[in-house]
This record gives sequence, structure tokens and C-alpha cells, in this order.
Amino acid sequence: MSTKQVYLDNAASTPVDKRVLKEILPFFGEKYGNASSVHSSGREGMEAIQKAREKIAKAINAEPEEIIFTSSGTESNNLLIKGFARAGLEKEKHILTQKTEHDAVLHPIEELAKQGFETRVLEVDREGFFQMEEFEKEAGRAGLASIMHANNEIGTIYPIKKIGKICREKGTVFHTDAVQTVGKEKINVKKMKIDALSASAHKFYGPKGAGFLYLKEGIKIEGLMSGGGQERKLRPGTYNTQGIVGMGKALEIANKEMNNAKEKEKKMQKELAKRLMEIDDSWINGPKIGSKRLANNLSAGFEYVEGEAMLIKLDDYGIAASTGSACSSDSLKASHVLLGIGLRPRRAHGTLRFSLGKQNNIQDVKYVGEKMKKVVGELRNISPLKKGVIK
Amino acid sequence: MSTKQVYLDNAASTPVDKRVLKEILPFFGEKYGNASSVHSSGREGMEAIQKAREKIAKAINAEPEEIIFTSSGTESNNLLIKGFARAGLEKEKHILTQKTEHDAVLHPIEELAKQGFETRVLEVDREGFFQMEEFEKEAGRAGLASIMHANNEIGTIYPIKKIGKICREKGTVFHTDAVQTVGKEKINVKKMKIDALSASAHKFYGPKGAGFLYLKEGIKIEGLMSGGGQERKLRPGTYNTQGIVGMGKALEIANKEMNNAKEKEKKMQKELAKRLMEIDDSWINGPKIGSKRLANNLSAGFEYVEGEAMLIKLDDYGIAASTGSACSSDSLKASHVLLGIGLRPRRAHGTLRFSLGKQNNIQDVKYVGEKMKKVVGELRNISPLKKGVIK
Amino acid sequence: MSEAYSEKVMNYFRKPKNIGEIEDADAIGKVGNPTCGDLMWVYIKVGKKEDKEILKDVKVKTFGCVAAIATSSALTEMAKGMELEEAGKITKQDIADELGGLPPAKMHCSMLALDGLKKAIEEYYGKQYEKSK
Amino acid sequence: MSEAYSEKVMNYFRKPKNIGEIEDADAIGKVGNPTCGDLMWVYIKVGKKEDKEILKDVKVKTFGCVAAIATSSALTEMAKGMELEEAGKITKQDIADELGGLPPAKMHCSMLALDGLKKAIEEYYGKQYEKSK
Ligand SMILES: Cc1ncc(COP(=O)(O)O)c(C=O)c1O
Ligand SMILES: Cc1ncc(COP(=O)(O)O)c(C=O)c1O
Repeated sequence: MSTKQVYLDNAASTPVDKRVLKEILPFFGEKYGNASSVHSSGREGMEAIQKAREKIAKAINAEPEEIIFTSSGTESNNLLIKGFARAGLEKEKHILTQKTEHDAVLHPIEELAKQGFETRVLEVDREGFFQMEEFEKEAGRAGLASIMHANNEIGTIYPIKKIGKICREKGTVFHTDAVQTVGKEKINVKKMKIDALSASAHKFYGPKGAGFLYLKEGIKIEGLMSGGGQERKLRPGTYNTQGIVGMGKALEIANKEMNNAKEKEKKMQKELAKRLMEIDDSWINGPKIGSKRLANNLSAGFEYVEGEAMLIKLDDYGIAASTGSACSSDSLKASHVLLGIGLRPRRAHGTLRFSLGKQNNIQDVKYVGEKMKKVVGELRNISPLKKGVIK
Repeated sequence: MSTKQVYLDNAASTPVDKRVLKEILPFFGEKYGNASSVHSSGREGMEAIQKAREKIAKAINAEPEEIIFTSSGTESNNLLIKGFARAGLEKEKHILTQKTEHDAVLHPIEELAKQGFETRVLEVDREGFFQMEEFEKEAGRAGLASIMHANNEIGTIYPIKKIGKICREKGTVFHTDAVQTVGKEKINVKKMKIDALSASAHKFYGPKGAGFLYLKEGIKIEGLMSGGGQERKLRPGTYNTQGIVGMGKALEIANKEMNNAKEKEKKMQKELAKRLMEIDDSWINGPKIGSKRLANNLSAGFEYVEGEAMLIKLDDYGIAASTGSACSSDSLKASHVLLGIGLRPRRAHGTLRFSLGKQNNIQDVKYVGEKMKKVVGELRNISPLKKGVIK
Repeated sequence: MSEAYSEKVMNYFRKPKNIGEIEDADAIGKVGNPTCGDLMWVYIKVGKKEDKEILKDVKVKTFGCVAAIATSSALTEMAKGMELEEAGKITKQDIADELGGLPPAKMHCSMLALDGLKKAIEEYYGKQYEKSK
Repeated sequence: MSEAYSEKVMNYFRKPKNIGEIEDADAIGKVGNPTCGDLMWVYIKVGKKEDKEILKDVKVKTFGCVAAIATSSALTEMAKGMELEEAGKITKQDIADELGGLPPAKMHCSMLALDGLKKAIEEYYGKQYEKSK
């Protein structure tokens, strides 16, 4: 095993910030009361939860009562999409979405389609964008539109503000899966006219097992579960106090340090892109570097070689990266996002995602660039498609 | 505030065992990879998760593949009950349950009733037991029976093995909410013929935000959420690695130390019961001490006074206890369990639950007995119902 | 109780005022809330001040939660010394204000205390009417 | 990849054997798996040993995942020196065993390697038949 370790899989999960860990440690061994309990220990938990709620609301310019705590981004997406449909979406009204959404948006919508709801999935271009005129036309017939803020595989940032405006005008409820942007991009749900938003703490240096759904006041949904009275009965179950507190703290930190982190990531992104593109027959997926895309994401493809094989070779050099999305790595099928932007399956299989985080530095990406040349070269040597060619 | 602190609300939540905390700490700041990722950091997470799965399976004599990780007991109950119904329970087949179940069982069943499923809730006697002959009769028409292992408010332990046998004979799927017994009572799903079982880590000195559902191989359910491929698609979302690892460790410890803990708790329970019954016009809810009931639970009622007022006075003495169940303390209605066993609302409101844990000792319960006499006396003094009378 | 009680509520609860019975009360308002089981008995003693009937003494006995005990106690403090008619005009918001707010789920407790006082005053007037006949 | 690869798989992947082309191959089996995009080209060189036709040399070029590279490499090792007919009888279980097991989702990779070898052998027999005409 390599002694140098470079983790470039921050889109899959991030380490918990030390300051976050410090804040949550007391909730394991001292302040362990059930936050719904009447006694001091419980009230202490509830106060900490309410503070986290306020921090989170503030970070996206929502009201504290508009935040519903969940266990993950997946749960937030399911809660909103299924919950809104079940709460009485008229069957003649569409659910509108687009091709590059995460499975945690697409699959719930497919489930609803099977139950008789009308759904519409917009096609996208090579950069991952759908046609805004098409969206506008469809939005009129839609009861719910779910468009992610930024794509987890190729980094495309969607024009959320424009989409929010259209939806508000058409009376369409607008949900955005912001799992990849909360804490990374500025979000103002009021200005952006967002009605519902999903986030997951472990993507912004918070703990795993905590997420939230912002739901604009007045929008009715049904819960996925029923039981106790927590979260206005929309999400019952004993509060995950340490998870919630950690999420609040993590988002507060991330928002404060957002601009710095982004600047640093942009530099690394540019450097990494440059070095990877020195490899013959390689390309970048998603919008051009420097345009409408996440600063921490770089999806790059390499002809004649396969992703998992590259990953394992990188791993031997201490480098962590991913193929499509970690979430679907159990499946052998090429990523629906990469196929969606028009890649042929073999090219989709030759794609890697590098995702930067605040633990990385410019030396890291230089190291990755160097090792990638070796890895691609070695694998091309054994590939029947082409002999190894490095510029 | 009192300097002495006595926490007798372990049925609501327990502190995380130090050994558990030690085991999960590395997963915050070092081993933070997404467990579905291909790289070492991810594989390390997955290996830890699989080990936790094996520990949990072993603790209840299930197979590792029969464990589905969730975020809570509430989620496990909802996943099983709604998931089984949606996977194709025939509408003419009942869902059978009983009056003292937790809201996280009763409410999902009520939801299903509204959707047209036939349901049947058995009445119970003063100790919380339903008639076994009635159960047997109804089981024949039931597709699913959900009977808790032990009640969270009054401690009644249900004859799970007998119930399992009846269900197996009748071809009824048997689910048990074992949130209050996992780690506290011996459970052998094979011997007890349990088809599905719910548990929640924070009730057995594990972290909040982690639970599991045991589901016997071959039983089909639908997931509550859809998204990634985790947990055979039944429970998608990035793995809560530290929660799962902590749950595994906590259950391993709890099972190992079960007998000792129980002996200690039985002694404390007896002592506390004795001291509380020295108060005039008081009574114990649920089965008699020493009979079919949890060793850590003591639900006691006090005429002429109200629960919350007692709790707050106890809290001033550093004592944490609860009224009915913490989960429903947002609601003003008397506990359905206490009403279910035949208490009049006013008596139900005069009931407290003391629940013991391994952090308690005999001095603690003596202290509680002493303070309870003061508290009840003070409140009776201001009660219109009766002047304070202490034996 | 997801929303904490105010400091003032806790003070009234910890050291409730005017708790007890008035042996020779002029009237007792006995009220109860069937949902939450609370009971309040409000005792009043009426006196004269500058030709007007005032509440010379008000006491209460309460079976109920923290909010019930605090609101009943706060109300007696507020009502003591008031003219009968004015006392009848105290609103539940007045009580909540005196207590520095109440959790929404507990607002009905202040209602109950008010009902008790009003019932006692009515009973007093009723008795006066009987006497005047 | 929720199930880890065995040590043996990783060894074959890290140091794959018999990788490359045989310049004067007697036959090449070109196969591909459309779902996962894998491609394997199996080169064989046939020789004689005690009157029997044996695989004097087997080489492979693989585009594919870790399992694909490891299985193709393991198969060449196993097949080298074998009689043609016997080599045709290698099963996917044989390969998996040689590799200390394969994750279920990756069992098809061993199938693909086998198909490649069989296709090469068939091609060889085909050519022999043509020649013998
Ligand atoms: C865009 C997007 N949505 C949803 C999710 C699901 O989040 P989680 O795995 O925390 O449930 C992810 C992460 O995998 C994501 O990147
Ligand atoms: C019997 C029982 N079932 C279910 C639950 C719900 O568990 P959780 O709050 O962890 O979701 C509890 C705990 O409150 C319980 O005691």
C-alpha cells in the first residue's frame, strides 16, 4: 500500500470536520437524553436540535420551521417526491424532471409512474443541460418539478433561479436535490423561489446518517413513516441528536468558508484537468472548466480502458476516486448520466470522477495526474483496443 | 440544579457505551469513505459494516443477509408493515396487532386501514396481555401479525415463542417490535419462529440514528424509499457507517453482559417498587414485579397528581424519568397503552415510567424513592382531589 | 413538551402562590378539562373597597401539569384585589403575557384557570341574587 | 463492488500473465460483453505433444474491469500446455476456483474469458477443416 494518500472522492462522502466532531461528542456519552423527553437531559438535546435547525435555516435563508430532519439525501428526496404525490397531486398533472438526476430522484418518480402518475423526463445535451424552452412548456402541465442544483457525476450546475421563477409563475411546486451544492454554492430559497430542497450532511463534512428537507410553509406532503409526533409527524422516530447537531455545525462552517474553499478547488480543478488532458484520447465530461459547473468535480474519460481497473490501480497508489457514482457501483450498467449526455457505453465505462475537498492541495492533484498517466498507459498495454499512447 | 444526577429514562434512550464510542470514532475523521466506493477507504467501511451485520445476525441467531440496516426502530416498523402490505398482502387477509403496540406499529397499520386493508387490534387485560385463544383464532385470517416483544411503557413481555409457533402453523407472517428487548432479553429468531424483527441501537447503548430490520429470507417486502442499490435496494442511501458499526458493537456487548445487567436491574426494580409503594394511593402498571415483564421497567401511578408536574419536580432533584413514552410527549392525550389496560384518563395522567440502565445503582433508586415521596406530597398539597397522605 | 417553559412559568410552578382553600369562601369555581385531565378549584372571598366589590382573596387548588399549576397560580395573583367585574375580563393572553408566554399546546391551561375564576364569580353573583330575592 | 476481490484476483490483476498478442497466432477469439462493455481477444498457438494437439501458447488482451483482466489472465495460465479438447472443457467454476472465488456480480467475466478461448479453438478447427478440404 502506498504511504501517500490522496482522497479525491469527496462527492461520495467527506470526512467529518474536527470542529463538528468536537460539537457532537458530548451527545454520545453525557447529553444522551431523548430530545422529546421532559427532563433536563431531553430539553438540552431539544435545544441543541433547535439551534441546529436555526443554523440550517439561516444557511439557505429559510425559516426554522421549514426544516425537516431526515437520515439522508435519499430520504429527503423520497419524502418530498412521494409525499407530495400522495398528499394529493392530481393525476393529470405531470411530475417533471430531467435525465441526469440522481437515482434517489429518478427511482421514486419511476415508482410513481407505475402507480399511474404522469411523468416526464427531459433529455439533455452533451453538457447535461436540458432545453429551457422545453422545460417552460412542460412546467405548465406539471404539478411538481424536480431539478437538481448540481449533478454529482459531471458537475453541471443547473440555472435554479430561472427554473424557480418559471415554476412560481406556472404554479408548479419546485423541488431541488441540492445534495452536491449545500455548503458549496450559495443557496437562497426565497430569492431562488425554491419550494423544497434536499441535502445530506456527509457531503459537507458532517456526519453520515443525517439529512434534511427544506419544505416551504404551506406545501402539504405525506410522511413516508408514521409513529411518534416528531417533525410535525412528518418524520417520526427518536431524534438523531448528534447527527442533527453535527449537520448544523458542519453547514455553518461550510457556508462561512465557502468562498475560500471554492477558490482553492477551482485552482486544483484546473491543474488536474490540464494534467489529465495530457493523456492521449482523453476528454472531460460536463460543462467546460470555468463555466457552469461545480468547482470540486472533474469527470474525465479515457479511451480503450475501463474505470474499475483504473480505480484499483489508483488505489494501489493511495488515490481514492470513483467511477460514475458510488451509490450505484453495485450495478454493472454504465451510468445513466454518462449515457444521458450521449456517451457510448464503452466510453462511459472508461470514465472516472475525481472530486476535490478541503483536505486536498495542489500537490495532491499533481501526484494524481502523474499516476494517471502510468495507470492509463499500463491498462492500454493490455487492452485489445489500442496500444498505449501517451503524449 | 441538583448535583446528584439519576437517569431513569433508559427506555427512551441510553448513553453510548464508551467501548462503542471508541469503535466508531475512526469512522468520522479517518475512515470516512463511502462504503459503496471501490477504493480502500470505501472497502474498509464496507468490511466494518459486514462485520457489524454478522455480529447483529449472531446476536439474534439470524443470517447476515437477513439484516437490513435502517435509521431507527420507527423506520424498521414502517418498512416491514407498509412494505409487506404493499408487496402484495391480499386485501381479504387481516393485519393483526394488539392494543399496547408502539405508535410506530399502530399508526402504519391505521394508515393501511385507511387504504382499505383489513386490520384487527386485540384488546388487552390489566397487565397488557391479550387472549391467546383470540389471537389464535384471528391469526388464521391474518396475512401479517405484529406483536411487540415487550411493551415500552409498562414492561409486559409477550409470549413471542408461542405466538411464533401459532403464526408459523397458520402461515401468517410474524413481525415483532423488539426495540425494548434486543440486547436485554434473549432472542433466537429461528427458535422463536420470528419472521421479522425491529430494533433501534440507541435503546441498547448504541448511537441514535441507527436501527435494523431482521427479515427472514424469502419474505418479500417493498422499500419505503428508492434510489441507490444499498441493502438490496430495500433501503437505499449512503451507509451510515459509524452508526452501523456502533450498533454492531453495542449489541455484541449488550448480549454478552445481558445476564449480569438483568440481575442488577431486577434488584433495583424490586427496591424501587417497594419504596414507591410506600406512598399512599399508588400502584404499579403492568405485570407483577418478578413475573413476565422487563427487568428495567417500572411504571407506577399516583392518585391525585399529574405526571408532568412530578417529572419537573424530579428534574429539579436531578432525576430523569418519563410519563408515558417520550415519543408521544408532544401530545396531551393520555397514553393509549395506559388507557388500553383500563386506566381512567386521570389515573393515566398520574403515571410515571422509571426505566433502569447499567449506569444506575441501588443508591440511585433509594434516592428516587425518597424524592418521590416529597414530590407526590407537595403536589397533593395543591391538588383539589385529596390532601397529601404519605404512609 | 418540545417547547420549554419560560423562566416565569417555572417560578410560578416551583413556588406557586395562593395555593390552598379559603375555609369560608364566598364561592368556589370547580372546572376540569376532560382531554388532559386537569382539574382546578378556584376559591374566592369578596370584600368591599370604596363601594365596589373586589376580590379580597383568591386561592386555587390544581390537579394538572406544570402549565396548569403555573397559570392558576398566576391568575390568582393577577385577580387578587381586582374589582369583580374587571377580574371577569382577564383574557388568556393576559395570563400568557404575565407568564412570559406559554407553549401553544398549553394555552388551553390558561383558559381553564380563567373558566374557574369566572365560574366562581358567577356562583357568587348567583348566590347574591338568591339572597336578594 | 460491495464484495471485495480475493487476494488471488488482485494478484492476477496487478501482475497479469500472458498478456499481449501472439504475432503468428493460429487463431484469435474475439469476444465482448455488451452490458458491461468488456472486450477480450484470446490468441492461441497450437503445437504437438506426443501426437496430440496442445495449446503451446495462449495470450490475451483485455478491455475490462479487474475481474475481467484477472479471469482472462488466469484462464491463459490454466489453458497453456493443455490438450485442445481438454481446454475446451474448462468451466467457469474452474476459473473461479483458481481465483479463490469471484463476486457473484462478476461471475460473467469468467464466462467471457471461456467464450474467448472456445472461439479461438473453434476458429482453429475451422481453419484446419478448410485446409483439409
Ligand atoms: C445529487 C445527489 N442526490 C442524492 C444523493 C443521495 O444522498 P445520500 O446517499 O446521502 O442518501 C447523492 C449522493 O450520493 C447525490 O449526489
Ligand atoms: C417498543 C418501541 N417501538 C418503537 C420505538 C421507536 O424507536 P425509535 O424512536 O428509535 O424510532 C420505541 C422507542 O421509542 C419503542 O419503545
